[in-house]
Amino acid sequence: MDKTLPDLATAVAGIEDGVTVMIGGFGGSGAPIELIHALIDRFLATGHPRDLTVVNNNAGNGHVGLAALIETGMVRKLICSFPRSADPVVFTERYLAGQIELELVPQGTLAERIRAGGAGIPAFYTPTSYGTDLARGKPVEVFEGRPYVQERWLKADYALVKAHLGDRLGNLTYRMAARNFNPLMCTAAATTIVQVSRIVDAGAIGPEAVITPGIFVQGVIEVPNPAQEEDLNRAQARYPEVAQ
Amino acid sequence: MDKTLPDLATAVAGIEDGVTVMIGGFGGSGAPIELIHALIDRFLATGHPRDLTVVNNNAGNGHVGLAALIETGMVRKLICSFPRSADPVVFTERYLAGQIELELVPQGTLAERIRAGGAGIPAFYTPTSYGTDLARGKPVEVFEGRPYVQERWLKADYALVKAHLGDRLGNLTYRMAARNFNPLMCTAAATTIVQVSRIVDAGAIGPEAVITPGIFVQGVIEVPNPAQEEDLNRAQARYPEVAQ
Amino acid sequence: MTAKLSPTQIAWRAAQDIADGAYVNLGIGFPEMVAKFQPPGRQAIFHTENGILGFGEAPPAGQEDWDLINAGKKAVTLKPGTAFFHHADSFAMVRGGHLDVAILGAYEVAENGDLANWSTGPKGVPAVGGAMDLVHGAKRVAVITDHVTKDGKPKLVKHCTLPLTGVGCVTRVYSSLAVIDIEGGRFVLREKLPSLSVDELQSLTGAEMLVPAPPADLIVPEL
Amino acid sequence: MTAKLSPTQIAWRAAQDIADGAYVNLGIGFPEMVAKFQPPGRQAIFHTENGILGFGEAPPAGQEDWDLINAGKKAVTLKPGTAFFHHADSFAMVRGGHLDVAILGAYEVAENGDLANWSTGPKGVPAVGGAMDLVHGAKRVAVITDHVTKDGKPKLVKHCTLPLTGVGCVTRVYSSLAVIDIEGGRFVLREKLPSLSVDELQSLTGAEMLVPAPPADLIVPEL
Repeated sequence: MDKTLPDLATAVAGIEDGVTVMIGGFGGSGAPIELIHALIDRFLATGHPRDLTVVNNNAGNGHVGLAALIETGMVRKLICSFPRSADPVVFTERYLAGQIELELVPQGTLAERIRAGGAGIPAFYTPTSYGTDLARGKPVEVFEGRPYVQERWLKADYALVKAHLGDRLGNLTYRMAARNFNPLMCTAAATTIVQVSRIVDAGAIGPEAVITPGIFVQGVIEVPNPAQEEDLNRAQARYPEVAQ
Repeated sequence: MDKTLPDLATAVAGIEDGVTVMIGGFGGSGAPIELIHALIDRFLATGHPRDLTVVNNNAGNGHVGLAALIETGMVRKLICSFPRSADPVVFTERYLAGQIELELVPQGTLAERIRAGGAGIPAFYTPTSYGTDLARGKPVEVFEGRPYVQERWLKADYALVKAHLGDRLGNLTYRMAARNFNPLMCTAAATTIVQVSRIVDAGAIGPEAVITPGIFVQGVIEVPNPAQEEDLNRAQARYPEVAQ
Repeated sequence: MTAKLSPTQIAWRAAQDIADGAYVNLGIGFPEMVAKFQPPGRQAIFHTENGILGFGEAPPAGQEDWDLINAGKKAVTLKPGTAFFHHADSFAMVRGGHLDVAILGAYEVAENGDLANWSTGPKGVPAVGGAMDLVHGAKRVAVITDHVTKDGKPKLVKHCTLPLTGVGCVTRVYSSLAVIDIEGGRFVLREKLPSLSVDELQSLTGAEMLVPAPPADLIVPEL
Repeated sequence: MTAKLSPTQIAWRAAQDIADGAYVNLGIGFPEMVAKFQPPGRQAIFHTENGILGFGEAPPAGQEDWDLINAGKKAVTLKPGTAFFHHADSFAMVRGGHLDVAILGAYEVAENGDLANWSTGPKGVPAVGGAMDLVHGAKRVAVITDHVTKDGKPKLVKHCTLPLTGVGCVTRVYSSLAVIDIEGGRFVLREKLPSLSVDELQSLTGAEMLVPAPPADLIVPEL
């Protein structure tokens, strides 16, 4: 068994119109920029995929990565906790123009809903959001005298994830706080595609050092020296390079 | 801040009659034998603690560790998934004589209930046990056409845990599959006491290698060369050494 | 008594259906033998409830490490690519539908896929372990079992009489006499020992078997 | 306009109540300043939602590692004992009650402890982040805020008018004029600027303050 993929185009080739795609990262840390840009390339070449529902903690920054994905018009709906950033202009304009739907979810609830999706737990109760606008329409139950909101699992057709090392079985490590949502999203998608800085032999990642076991990963693509969103934005990069 | 404890007696000194104690391990792997034996020592010297509710995957093996704790009569109730072992005579006799209460929980549900206790989730839904005797009396809800059983969190007053390395802030690593329930129990107890093979300086465990972050740990005690239940049982050991 | 497959031979047959790269959980005891019989060129990745993925065979006697055991508390070994994780992550793999196959033993299997394999009734000490999680988690839940009990009673039944492990969860039974699928709430015969007629097999089975096509011969090497 | 504490001074005051070894989450923006003012001999351990415990101060400009950031997306540094974990484990720490203190900003705080700090109404793009989790997770939820809005309206109110972040969650407010506890659904004055009378403070506060004992002087260094 070998889960390595030959190139970025192949990695994102299966993503169809209308599917739900989880995209890892918190701001720029752990954001799979190259996979996102490969998806944009495919859209620019073929017109697909479109009408995507994207799950990410944020809504992109500047004109690269997730922001660029939104800017191309591929994203119908965004599920996130914090659609603000240093430069949120792309999402903000689309949202205020009614061109993109937003499901706002508290950050811990977003994380737990994704974990629940991966762990086969269709619903759970949390104190978070009780009594607020974000709990509207959700069942409430009292446990031990305290009210809790019922939240549902979140699953996806695809997850696009950035990790640090990956082996051919799909075992992964992450770099520092670039871990964030990535291991959770690996578990919650039917197909998880991971870009890693380096593909290593099975066994090169010690069994205690594995953060995402390979069972949660369907494809691994090596992207040495991946771009960091913060660096791209400081350089005022746009993707694709010629403005549309 | 320094969470290291001076000796085993101090480590278990706060455990009072009637409390719930989670004890880590799966069979002998990851079982905190020395902490358990220290608790037995205290009971033999003082008559306390007694009437304990113990949470463990199993019910002990032979006449050491958890089996010895049960044999002394300190345990009122056991919450576990699999009270069988190579030599389960202690629990079996007590149970069949009606001297110990048993709450049988499917293993994955036990793990998830403990995680929920640590994560502030009072209840969740699982397909596990639906339509079986172990779901009796529990609420059932249908999600996406499939029935699920509502399970409640499990929390404890104390967790007794075995880890491999620990630093003075309580950051922990585990040895191979001795990890099992230990990291979960750390999160679900008001007071978590951990025996480690070696206490190391803060920073000696790399930030990516930490499995249990120190926030979940209240006390760390160094027990070099900890006993392994399987070895004790092959040597037909009993604790305390003179049979009662 | 009719000729029948040994437990080892049943395990061999079950192993033939496991694809290369499949993620597999084998129940403790008899099902563990399935791991020995992977066809050449295929390598499954084995999961054990206590937090290991991709472990290897048992070590030689005397070389056990008791921190490296499977759910049956038997010593296993490391292989390149082994991963450790805690029990909640382990059952996230199970419950979350990430395993391709779980192979379990059975006291009884009903024609609707109900399984009873954890309790023989109110006597003794009950123990469930991970079985109830596995039957609702893996994409495919198969059973390996003698076709009848020691007393000659069918283990494939109309309705289970023993406490259930799971409802409607089993999709294939590898028995000592046959390979039987469960589809649409019915037993469907796929393979049987050549020495046994369909009628003979039916007489040892507690619910009607559908036979939509002539069953293949169940042929297993001497082991 | 009455003399008042600067944001930095409010942060200093809040820092004085953090015990040695406490696990603390500081909201993004203004509350992040609290970390700078730990009293000598005390060392809190800071948590950030994106999966770091025990991180250090900001690095010098130009030495940022953008994989090592806090919830406000600002670069931080490693310290001995730092740990990384994923977002679900991070919020298990929050929701599970493992943090000793969370310190957040506020648009409004009501006398029953309700907090509004995430939305100024239907205009613009709403964003909530981790605030709704933090207010129901930490053992102690404190707010640091100007006592009044830029327009001079009370931020400590009878009932919040803006969308709530959480119900009955705040237990202490460090304002630019006073330190006020919330107990039994009422504001209780503990400290105030010496230059301000209780009546003057009450006139700037949107609900009645209880004054069970003479308030201590709120004295903060020049910063």
